[in-house]
Amino acid sequence: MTSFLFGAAGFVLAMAALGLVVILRRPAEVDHMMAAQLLGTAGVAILLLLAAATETPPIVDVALLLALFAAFAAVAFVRSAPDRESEVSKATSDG
Amino acid sequence: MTISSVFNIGLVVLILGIGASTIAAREAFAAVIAFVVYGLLLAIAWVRLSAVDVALTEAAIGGGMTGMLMLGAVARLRFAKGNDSPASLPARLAAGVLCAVIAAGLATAILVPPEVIPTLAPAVMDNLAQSGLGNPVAGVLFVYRALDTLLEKVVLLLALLGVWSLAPDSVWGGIPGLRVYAQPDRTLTFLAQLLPPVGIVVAIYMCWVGAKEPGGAFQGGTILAAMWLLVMIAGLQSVPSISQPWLRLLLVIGPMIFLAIGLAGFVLASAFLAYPSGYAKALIVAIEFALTLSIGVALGMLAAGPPERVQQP
Amino acid sequence: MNLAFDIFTVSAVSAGALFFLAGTVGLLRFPDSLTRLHALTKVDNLGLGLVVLGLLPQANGLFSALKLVSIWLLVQLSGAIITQLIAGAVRLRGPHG
Amino acid sequence: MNAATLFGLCGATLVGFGLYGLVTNPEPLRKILAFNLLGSGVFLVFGVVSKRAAASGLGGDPVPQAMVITAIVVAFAATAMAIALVLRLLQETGRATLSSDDPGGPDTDRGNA
Repeated sequence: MTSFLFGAAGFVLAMAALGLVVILRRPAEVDHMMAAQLLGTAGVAILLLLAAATETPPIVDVALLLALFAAFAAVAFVRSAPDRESEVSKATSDG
Repeated sequence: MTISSVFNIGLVVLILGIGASTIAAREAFAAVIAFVVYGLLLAIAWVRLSAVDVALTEAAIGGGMTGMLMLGAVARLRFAKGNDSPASLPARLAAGVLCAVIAAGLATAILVPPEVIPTLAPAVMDNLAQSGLGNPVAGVLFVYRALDTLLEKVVLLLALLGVWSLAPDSVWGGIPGLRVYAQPDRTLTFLAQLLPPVGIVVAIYMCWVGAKEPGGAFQGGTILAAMWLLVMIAGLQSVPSISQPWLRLLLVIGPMIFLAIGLAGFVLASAFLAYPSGYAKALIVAIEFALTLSIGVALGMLAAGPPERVQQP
Repeated sequence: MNLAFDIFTVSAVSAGALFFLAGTVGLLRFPDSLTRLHALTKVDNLGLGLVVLGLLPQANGLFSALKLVSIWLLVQLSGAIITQLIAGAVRLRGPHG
Repeated sequence: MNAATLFGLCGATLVGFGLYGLVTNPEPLRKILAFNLLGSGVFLVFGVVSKRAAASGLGGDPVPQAMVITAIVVAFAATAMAIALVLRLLQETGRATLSSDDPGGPDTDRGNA
């Protein structure tokens, strides 16, 4: 059972890695914003599988925090990439 | 080769790849996003090193808070291109060789472990029972190295003072220039109403469970800070001006209680920061709760940045 | 009984892993940001749900099982809202912004 | 190779990456980022020290772990301070650069006005 759970965690990690490479290589910034989302689900799945595989229940808490902060990071991503017109007008108006 | 070491190797390769892309990325925005991903991945690495307490801290601070801080800076620096020219190719090569030498030196130190590996783990475990705690890391933080932990809170406050002192004189005591959404966004408002209650429960749980299992004031405080920032970013709560008395009280209450209990140790126990026997756990839990609040407010204000405008009357 | 639990775990976790595979294929193959977002969130959340379902029999005690389910609910809810936010950014900036 | 050594080598490589980025990248924000990468590499090496010293039924020595937790929080405080400095530099000079040459840029006297 342990090695099956490890294998499943490794498989999900490989999928997440592939997804991350694809996302981070695309030129559009909106694609980059999906990275936190991807780790929010795949990272949680990996951690839950590891918690079961190593029989260490506190790892579930790490998964909980990862879910929470992935959402927080995603908000920060969207916030820091606003529409361009308002940014330009702001940059020229203050000073 | 067992399946768990295959997992470890895959994780290390991914971490190194993402780490390299934070350095190599052309755009600062892409680099910071890669850094957030890197922080979240590093939490998994800490789990593999059996350091769940560190994993919690890394997921919260390395992934969430540092990322949010840097993304705010990226948004501001986006149109302020400095006219720096990148280093020339020979300089890059020389730097690369030098860095490779340093990394190789560190790697050698890791590959050749000392004959007798120094450890304080048995000493910690022998004395942990006296403190009434079940989590050895919390034991180290609040019993054996309590002075470090206390001073670290002071460092947080000093850093905050440093950030605040960067404000121009005219806006001292004003409102931090945290970027908030100008027009209310209904989706974000919903998230900012949904997530904080969950986060506060998790923060209290972290703080409470920290005595027995991985968790504690740092992790709880970081969650509180993140939830507070989320509420402020969504515009549900205005950013407080830094001269608010309640804000300053919350900032110092944790270190003050810690210090007071530490000084009481002179009278009630034998030394500074010594806990009277039998009350150690209760006192530590009290300190942790106060610290959670103070850390939360300090981290939130650090992320919000120096004051930039004065309060409108 | 234990064997039945283990078979359940293996099948549910495998199905979950398959959904993660499908999500990544979608990320690779779909033509624009909005459809990729769709693949990422819907499919991966289902994958996580199946993994959680599969791990339920392995959890020791009702409390741990409840915690697993609530983590899934948290990811589900926050994921849905975050997707909405990113989609809003796509609409504002165009698919190549 | 056991897990501790593997992650130790990962930490050593990250220190190398971080140092390289710190030295070669001219943008201040990227330097801060690289410094954080360097720091996390050092923390990982510390984690290896902890993992190797596992005893008394623990997964690792709690003393280095406690120190790393402290270090992560302090590193965050330092990062916040550094970013505030860069933003203040931008406010004062209109540019965010560490190079001292080229004082006559088009918008150097913007901030003090």
